[in-house]
Parts: sequence; C-alpha cells; structure tokens
Amino acid sequence: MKRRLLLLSFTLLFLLTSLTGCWSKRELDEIAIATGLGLDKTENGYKFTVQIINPAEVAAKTISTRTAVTTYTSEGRSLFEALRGLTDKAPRKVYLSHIRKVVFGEELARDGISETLDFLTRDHEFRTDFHIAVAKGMEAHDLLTILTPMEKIPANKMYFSMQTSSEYWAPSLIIKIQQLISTILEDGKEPVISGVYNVGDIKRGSNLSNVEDVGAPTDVRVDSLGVFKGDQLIGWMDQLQSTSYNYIMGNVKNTAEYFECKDKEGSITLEVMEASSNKTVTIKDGEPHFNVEVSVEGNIADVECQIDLMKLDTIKQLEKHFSEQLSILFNDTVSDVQEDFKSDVFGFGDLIHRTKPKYWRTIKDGWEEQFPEVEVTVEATVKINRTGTISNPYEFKKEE
Amino acid sequence: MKKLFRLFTKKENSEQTEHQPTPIDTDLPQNLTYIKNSLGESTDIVIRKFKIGEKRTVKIAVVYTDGLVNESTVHESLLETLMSDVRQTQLSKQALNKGMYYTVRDHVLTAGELDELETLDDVLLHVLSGDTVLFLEGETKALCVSTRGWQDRGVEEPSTQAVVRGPKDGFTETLRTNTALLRRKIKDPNLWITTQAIGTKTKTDVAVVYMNGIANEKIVKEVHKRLNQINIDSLLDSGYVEELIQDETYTPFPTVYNSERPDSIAAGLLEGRVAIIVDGSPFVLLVPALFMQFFQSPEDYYQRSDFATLVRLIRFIAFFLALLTPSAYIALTTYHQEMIPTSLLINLSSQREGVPFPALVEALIMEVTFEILREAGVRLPKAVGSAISIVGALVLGQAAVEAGLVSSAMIIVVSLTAISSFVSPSFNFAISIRMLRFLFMILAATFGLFGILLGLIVLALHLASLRSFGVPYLSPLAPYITSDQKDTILRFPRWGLLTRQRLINQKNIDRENMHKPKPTSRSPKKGDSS
Amino acid sequence: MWVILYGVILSISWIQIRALWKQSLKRDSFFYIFTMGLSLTILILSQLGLPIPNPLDGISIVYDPVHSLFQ
Amino acid sequence: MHGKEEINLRQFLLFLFLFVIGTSILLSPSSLANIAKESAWLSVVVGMMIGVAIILFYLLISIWYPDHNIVDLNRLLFGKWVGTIFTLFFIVFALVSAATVLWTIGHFMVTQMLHETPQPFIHILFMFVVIYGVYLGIETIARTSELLFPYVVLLLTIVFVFSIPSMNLNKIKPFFDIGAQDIVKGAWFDLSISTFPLMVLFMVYPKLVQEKKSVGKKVTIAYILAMLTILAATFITTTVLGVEYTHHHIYPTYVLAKTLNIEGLIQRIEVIIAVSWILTIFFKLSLYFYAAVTALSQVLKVNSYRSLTFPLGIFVIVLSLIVYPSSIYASEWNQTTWIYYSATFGVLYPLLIAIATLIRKLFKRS
Repeated sequence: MKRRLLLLSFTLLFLLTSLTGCWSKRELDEIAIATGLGLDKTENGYKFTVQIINPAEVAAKTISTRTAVTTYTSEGRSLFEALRGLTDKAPRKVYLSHIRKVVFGEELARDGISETLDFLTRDHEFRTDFHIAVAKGMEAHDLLTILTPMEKIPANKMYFSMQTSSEYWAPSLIIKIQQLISTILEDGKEPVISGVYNVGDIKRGSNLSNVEDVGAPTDVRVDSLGVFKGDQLIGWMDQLQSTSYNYIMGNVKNTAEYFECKDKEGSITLEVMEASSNKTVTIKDGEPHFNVEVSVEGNIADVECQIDLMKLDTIKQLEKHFSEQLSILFNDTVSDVQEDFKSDVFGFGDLIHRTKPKYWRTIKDGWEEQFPEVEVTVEATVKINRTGTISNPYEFKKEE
Repeated sequence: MKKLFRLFTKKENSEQTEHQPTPIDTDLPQNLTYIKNSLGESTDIVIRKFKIGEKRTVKIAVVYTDGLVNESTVHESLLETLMSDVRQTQLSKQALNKGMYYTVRDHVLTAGELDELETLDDVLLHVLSGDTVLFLEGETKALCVSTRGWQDRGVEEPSTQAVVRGPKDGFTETLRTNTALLRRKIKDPNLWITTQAIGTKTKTDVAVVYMNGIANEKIVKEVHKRLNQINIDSLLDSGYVEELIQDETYTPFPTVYNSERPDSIAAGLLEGRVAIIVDGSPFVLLVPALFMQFFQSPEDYYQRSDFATLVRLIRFIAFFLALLTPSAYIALTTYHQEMIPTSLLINLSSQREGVPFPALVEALIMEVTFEILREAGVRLPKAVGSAISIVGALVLGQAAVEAGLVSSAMIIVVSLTAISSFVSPSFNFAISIRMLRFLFMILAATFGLFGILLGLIVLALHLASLRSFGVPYLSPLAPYITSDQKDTILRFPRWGLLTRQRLINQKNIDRENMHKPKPTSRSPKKGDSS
Repeated sequence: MWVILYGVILSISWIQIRALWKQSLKRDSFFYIFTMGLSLTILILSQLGLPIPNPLDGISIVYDPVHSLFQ
Repeated sequence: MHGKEEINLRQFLLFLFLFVIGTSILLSPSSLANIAKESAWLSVVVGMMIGVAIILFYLLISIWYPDHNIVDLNRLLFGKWVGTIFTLFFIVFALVSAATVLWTIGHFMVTQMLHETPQPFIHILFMFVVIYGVYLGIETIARTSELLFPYVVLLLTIVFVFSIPSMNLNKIKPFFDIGAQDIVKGAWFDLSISTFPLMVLFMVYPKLVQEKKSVGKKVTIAYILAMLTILAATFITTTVLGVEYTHHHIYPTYVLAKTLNIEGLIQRIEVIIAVSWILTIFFKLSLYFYAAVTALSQVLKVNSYRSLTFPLGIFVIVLSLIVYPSSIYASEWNQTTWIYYSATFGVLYPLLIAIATLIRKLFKRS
C-alpha cells in the first residue's frame, strides 16, 4: 500500500511539474548574450547600451560579412526601465550573466555612479566577475560600437587586454564591482577606475571595414586611471601617476621600468619581476605621518648605454640610482594627488582605521579636509637580480 | 508485499482441496492406462511391457520419456539386465522367495539411484523429470531408476559479464551441472545445497546453496521462508524467483544479484551470501545484494588492486554520467547559462540556432532513439544486429544534426550517456539507471539544477530505505562501516581483505589468519625475528 | 496549476485515508482529516487573498517587551 | 513492518553537524557583519564557547532521562495538563522553525537561481521531498545523511580552500575595536540560529547519547567542528568581501562563491554552495518536521506518526507561505523576536527541566 501510494504521489508530482513548470526556462536560442554594457547619462535618466553576441558569427567557420556583435541602446528614467525598454528593440531577451565589461560614460561618472552600482548588484543576473571602466572623454555608447581585430567580441578584447596589461604593465588596473563598492562604502578610502578610450575615428571603428584593415585604424586603449571621490569621477591620472599609484598600492606584478642612464646618454630598462609596498602610519603630536616603502625587484632587460655590468659596484650604483628616481616619482605623484584631486585614493585613512582605530575615531569626520595636508614619504628600494642572457652590452661601432 | 503473500496463501488452500494422490494399483494394465490417459497418450512417453523370471511369469512394464533419459543407461543397465541377465544368473532361493519385486530391487538393478514410489502422481513426476519407472504386476509400489540424461548446452563462456582475466566457464541450464561447477570451486563439506521443487506445473528444481557456518543463518532461513511462500504455476527462469522474493517490488534497483559466472557466485558464497540456483536458468541468484556490489566485477579481484580501484572509480563516474549527463545539459542550457564558460556558451548557442525543439524535447528524441536502437540491436540476429545499430546510430545522428533537428552537442551528450550506461558490470543495474535518467530529465527541465538535486535527494532516500534480506542496501556506506571500506569503493590488496562484510555475516568475520609470505630475506637475522 | 496541486493532495489523502480506514484506525483517520482539512482551508483562504493572521506576529507581540528590555 | 526506530551515535553526530550549519552557513555572515562589524568572526568564537556549555547541558538532561523524549518528559515533570501545554508550545516551535527554514530555501532559490518560478512551488516540491523522507523514517534519513555528508564537506572545502588566495586580513582589522556588547549580541544571534534549536535534537533522541562512554567528548567535538565551519564561512566572507559588502548581501557565502576565479579554471562554481546548502537545509528541515510530527502523534495518541506526516507537511507548506511576507520582515523578525523565541526553548526550557528535576529529587528524599 505504502509503495503504491508513494509511486502515485511521485507520478502525480512529475505530472504537476511537467505540466506546469518551466517558469524560469530560457532556451539558448531565446537569449541574447550580452558581453558589454555601457551606461550613460541623458537629460532625464540613463542610456543603456548592450553589446550582444551574434553566436552564429562568432562560432562560424566561414567568413561572413556580418558583424560578430550588435549593440542596442535604449533610454529610461532608471536603469532597469531602460533594460526592459530594450525588449522592443532586441529580438530576444537580453541575458546579462556573461557581461565582461561595464563601461560608464565620463559624464555619468562625473555625476556619480552609486545609483547604477545598486542596480548592478541587486539584479540577480549580474555576476561579479566583470571589469569596470570609465570611457575617457566620451560616451560609453560610442566606445561599445568599436569593432576590434583579433578578438571578434570587442568587450572581450577590452577584458583580455586589461587582464594581460594588469599583469605585465604597471599603469593599468582591474577593478571589479565588489572591490569598487567596498571602497566607496568604507571610510578613509576612495576608488579609482581604469579609463578606456579610443584611438582613431569612432565612425570608422563601428564599421566592419575597420577590422578588415591590417592596422585596424580605430582601436581601444585601456591605460589610465580615473580618480574618484565618493562615487564621482574628479579627474584622470596620467600614465606615470597611474604607474606610481599601482606601485604604492602594491598592485604591480610585472612591468617594465625605463630609466635614463646616469651621466651617460642612453637608457636602461628594468623588467620588474616583483614589487611590494608596505604602508605604515605614525602619529606625532596628533598628526599622522605616513611612510610607504616600495620594494622593487627586477632584471635588466635592455641596456642602451655603455656601462660595465660585470662589476658589482655598477649594479649597486644602478640600484641606488633607480631607487632615487622612483622615490622622486612616487613622492611627486602622492603630492600631486593630494593637491589636484584631494581624494584619498591610497587609502591612508583606511590605514589609520585598521591600525589605530581609537585615533581614527577622533579624526574620522575631518579626514577629507585633512588629507591634502598630511605628510607622506615614499621610499623605493630597487634590487637587481639578473642581467638577462648576456653580460655586458655589445660595443657596436656607430657610424657617425 | 503482505498482499502478495496473502494471495499465495489463498491459492495454496484451494490447491490442496482439489488434489488427492492416486495410489498405484496392483493391476498393471490399469496403472499403464492411467499414465497414458494422464499424459494424453503423448508420443514421447515410451511404455515397454515384457515378462521376466525363470519361467517368464512376472509381467513388468518400463516407462520413460524419450529424450529425457540417457538411452544407453536405460538399455544397458535396465532392459538388458532385466531381460537377459536375470535369466542367466542363478539367484538363491531365499532371494526369490521374497518375491520378484524385492529381487529386482535388491539384486537386479545396477543403477546408482533408486527410489520406491507409491502414488501414480509421483510416477508421473519422475517420468517427466527423466527417470525410468518400473511396474511389476501385483505390486503397489513402483521402482524409479534415475536415468536422467538429456541434451544440454555444455559449459560455455558466459555471454554477460565478460572478463579479460579470470575463469571463462559459465553456468548452464542444468541444475546439476551448475551445482557441480560450484562444488568444483569449493571443496568444503560446509557447502550445503538444499533443493526443492517450485511451480505447480513446471515443478522446477530450485537449489539454495550456502556455506554453513559462514552464511548468516537468519538470511538462510529468510530465503527458505520466502521460497516456501512462492506458489506459482510456472518457474521458467531465475528471474521469476528474483521478482517473487525481492524485498521491495516498487523500486528500479535490483535487490537480488545475478550472475552467469561460477567464480562470482563462489566468491559471494565465501563472503557469506546465499545463492539460489533455478533449474533451466544459467543465471544464478545471490542474496543479499547490496548497492555497491553492482559496481564490482569479479575481475576486480583478479587484477592488481590499484588498477581495480581505479576501474571502480571509473564505474562510479560512469554511473553519474549515465544518470545525469542529459539532465545536467538541459538544466545548464535552459536555466543556468551563467555557469557555462562564455566561449562554450557561444558555441552551444550557435549550434542551437534554428533547432526547432526545446532542449528537453531534443534530448528526449535522441534518448528514445538510442533506446530503440539498443533494443533493436539486442533482438536482431547477431549478423545484422551490430551492423544495423551502428549504421542506424551514425546515419540518424549525422542526419539529425544536418537536418537541424538536434544540435550536435546533444549527440555528444547522448553518446556519452549511452556509453557510460554500459560500463556497469551488471546489466540489470544499467537498466535502472536508464529508467531514472528520463525522470531526471523531466526534473531538470522544470526546476533546473534544483530539480536535479531534489531528485538526487529522493533517490538517496529511496536507496537508504531499501533492504536486501534485512541488510541495508547502501551498506557499508550508509550505515557506514569503516572496516568494510576496504572492499567497497577501494579494493585493498588481498592482504588487507582478511575480514568479511559486517552486516552480511555477524559471526564468522575472519577469512583467514596468516601472515604475508615474505621473500626469503637476505639477512637471516631479520628473517628469524619475523 | 493550483488545481493540479489540489488534485494531487486530495488523491494522496484519499488513498491514505482509505488505507487507514481499512486498518480500522479510526483515531488516525480522524486526525488525518482534521489536520488536512485545517491545512487546506488555510491554503484556500490564502489563495482567495483573505488576510491570514501570521503566527509570527503573535510571537512578536509576546516577545516585544523582552526585546525592548534588552535594547 | 517498522519497529522502534533507532539511529546510532555516528548518525546522531552527523545530524548535529548538519543541523548546526544548516541555515547559518549562508545566513549568519551577513547579520554578524552587521552586528559585530569587523569582529564578526570573534562573535562566532564566543558563540562557540557558550554553545559548548549549552549543548553539554542538553546532554546532561538527556543522560538524566534516557528513556524520555520531550513529550514523556513534559508529562513526567509538569503533569498531564501543564505538560501537554508545554508539548504543544514545543510543537508550534518546531513547526514555525520548519516553516521559516522552508521559506528561506524558497526565497534563496527564487532570488538567486530560479528567478521567474513562483516561490510556493519551490516550497511544495522541497516539502514533498521532506515528507517522503520523514515518511520513510528517521533511520532512512540518518542513512541518507551518511551518504550525502561527504559531499557537503567536499563542496564546502572546495569553496573555502579556493577562497584562501583572495583573502585579505586587512579587511577585518581593526581587531577588537567593537564593544564587548556587540560581540556578545552577535554571538547570541549566531547561537539562536545554530545552537538553541539543537534542543530539538537532544529532546527527540535522548536514547542515543547513552550509547558510549565518551559521548560527551564526541558531541562536543562534532559541535565544535560545525561551529568552526560557520567560523570559516564568516571569516572567509568578511576577509574576501569586506564587512560592508558582506552585510549588504542576504546570502554572502553564495556571493563569495560567485567571485571565485582561479586562473579561469575554477570559476562559476556558486552552484556548489547552493547544492551543499540545500543538502544541509534538507536535513535541518527534516529533523524539525520529524520532531513536530512525532510529538504531535504522541500527544494525539495515534497509531503511527506516519499517518500524520502528509497532512502536517501540507500544513508546514501553508505556514511557510504566510510566515514571512518579505525578506525584510524575515531579517527583522530574526533579529528582534527569533533570538528570544529560540532562547526560550534553548535556554529557559532546559533550565526549567533541571529545576523541576531537582525539586522532584528533593521531594523523593523527604
């Protein structure tokens, strides 16, 4: 009896599920996979641009004349409204879980991005593994229309070039949403977001002919950092500043560092293999003093001036020279940031909070005004490990 | 179950009332007429009447079934002795005084097995089993000589459960051959065999085989009890017995193990299990059967232990693949696209462009097609079978993709499932996986991974609720028994397998107690100390 | 959808109650019918959009003083 | 067919483990990060220490009364009428707990995985599985727990181990900055979800704890392991996601798994957390439900608790549909009422039993 009852109940249950289920079902050919998302400000709301993959083109084995991606744009008073507004333009439901890149238009970034961040984390379709960037000096919408060579999907191109450059090139930095939100929420810390901008003509970039050229005249670059205060963009760091910022934050993994030779013509380039930074704070007379130690280890990669690398002394001199150069650069950057942006992107306030919580409580409210005045010393130490596969540079006779 | 038993007991009562055995009459012709009438004058029944004795005064009749008896035995040790040898021999008077019946019984018949029968029903049964029955005029008893001997298949290599390494003999349809095969493997007085006939019409011999002292007595008793409760007209294969004695009727999982391999059954007996051999079936049953047993092949014990463990792991993986691949594919592609890596998702979705059916229907079409092909492959004559199924699969698969009916990823999914489902060393276990697969597909199509997970929980609950002859089906995993893990998923080296499973036999745990032979040690001191 | 669900519930109940009745477990079947009736009534009422008192609100009322005490 | 059902000590310990981590592994980090901020992990440690004392107390009671489950105990100590009323309170507690747990799983599925599916149907499907399990009996559930437990551990380990590279200890600095009051508050909240309800377990199976001599040690170890799992979940989520981000999410552990990405090889594995959570919650819900059904069947003196399983299961479904009107109500209720409600049964009630026992002993002596 018991058996039969259970058998029956489960048959009925299966019947129930099979007859009525499938609420959340989306067949693969019913969804439009979005890889890039652009958010812009308009007069009365937001402009929402999605870059959608055309799977048949991406996976196609034959060359066709259609593009691998399509962008759709819609406007709405809120982001969700704009997203739903897409349904009358896009033939399928836009699926956001595979977004690789979210780009804010500069105008929106300057106005503040916190409202959009709410949407980006509240909606369950968004994952957390996409990169965030700001379109430098342009609308996110325009940026997303640029077609890129090699990588058929432009958002992927941005994603991957950022991924590689963050590993091998100091100025760029990957920012993910969870990091961004924590930074905005927590006291004594301001965020930076990497900037994306185009080179070449935008109109040309959105045409398939752009990728048919060997040189691809229009392309996308990812090497600059936008400084935020709270959730508002207030300015851009140049490449050197971005590099220093990453050194100070300990974000650098592997990069190249160019130095002028001391007393001689030419240059030496250091391949940085390891870099770390250590920030400490001491309080003297109720004023915080910050001390940042950046230690850099690397190999000599490229020597373009005549020096004797085989001498231990030379290496020591080089190390000293490099350390000085870097220290100057870093200190300049910190003071520039303090003066120009007045935004604590280095997280000095957070450092006090974490290490000296009691003191932090006393200065917490005035930190914003206090930050530009605090004393920061950055000290860089460079260590050279190897000199590459050859010892001394070749002495080629140069024809005058 | 209870209802089932009730059904049997009812039948038994009605059977008893209508059946009354007919005694053997002193009148020989009357007996013979009765036999002829009972059997409808069947042409394969041979009745030979003649007279014996010095003066040829005693009428005698020999009855046997043509084809079931060993002709030469009947001729040489029965007819010849009776008709010619008896006359030539001088029997002592004392012997003759007792009457011809006793003379024949004690002095004449040279056959090994001899029985006395008192009712005509017994006579019929023995005649139909291949024995030869002698009637003497004026006697109420008949002599039954065992002359069984018929054409049988002979011991061949088993067609299922093939192994690369290991014995290649398989059970046959003849009960005696099968018991002999077991005896040849286990020459121990404790190998006990009891036989009973089941089936009111077929009178099939069913033998219960177990190792006395090793097998759990409770289980042996339970087997006998359940066998005695069977009351059915026919028993054509061990499958009948399996279905009638299993603990749980409504389960897709087999709770009785069957094998064609004497080595596998012998190993089971030595572990303390009970074997049931049914005459006429080369498949011998083994109880209690546990879930883990269906992942174990006899070959595991003939190969090196590390390899055997690896193979068992592969069988587990294949089990889950066979059960879940289509449903996981459906769930991922229709509900959880966020879990598929982007590039793979793009590929999959480009394949699905233009496929008219939802993923579930697509999967069902292909799975059902595969099942049809498989069934056809089994039923078709061997010569065409494999060719047709291969061509069918290739052509159907290829054409279906090209026609845009299914996506090519689905073909991969279905083939992976199909191949995985044949990895299980036990055929009937694979069937249960195949059935459950469809349920999981429906669950996946309605609730995605949540549905699959709930299905798995229900499956686990169901498996945990099963018992095979009192032993929890999932043991030794649940309830977990540490000492039995040595031969469950892992297969320890033989030196680690010196105990028997806990739940199957409670008393006689140790298999053997000896030390591992070490190679002759080079330093004699060390050797001495060990 | 709900109709099918009610169908499932009722058919399962029917089988179970019949089984209980056959074993002449009257007490069991009475409480079966009682609890099932109660559950189904509340279910139907909530389906009809009638406000069902939430037991948690009741518990909250009891514990509110405790909470304010600790606060 | 079914005699007195018994489970062994190992199965009891598994129940204890699964019961403790049941809901808390996914829910606790968020609320703890809200209450105790950077010291959330410290709250769990404090909770663990208090918790050990509490479960040893439960153990003591069940050693006093090995043959009495909660219904017998109530009748024995408080008399027929008062005892029955106490039992009814207990049944309501178990049913309400079951309903809230069921609501939680439904809400989780709807917000995170099955967005468009109506929540009632998830409740119904899940509860049907629970009813099936309870119908098959506690032995079956115990065996199932033995079968599935390795998977729960394996999956959680995968998530935890792969999160280690992205941990940043700076995110939980400053240590000990928060007042002791808030840490204790956090500990209490953690106990209210994980430990106080354990009373249900000890009251329903008092027989088990008699089995072996070292039972106290084993129970303590199992409990500490479970709390360490919660500690790991809290610690890792706060160090990876940061305190603010953690408490802004309802299911931070799930978000944690979402952020995992090990060199592109191991990514998109949040379903692992969902799977292990559904498994643990299945056992927690089954145990609550089993406790309610058996207690009720004992009060009503019916032949077998099985006959009440299905109707009461439907009742739990109905209850789960109305208990929490929204997730805000849920978290509010959990933090303002539940912590006292569960403490009533987790602390006050055992104390009452202890006092009653002492009084009884005194009376007997005199």
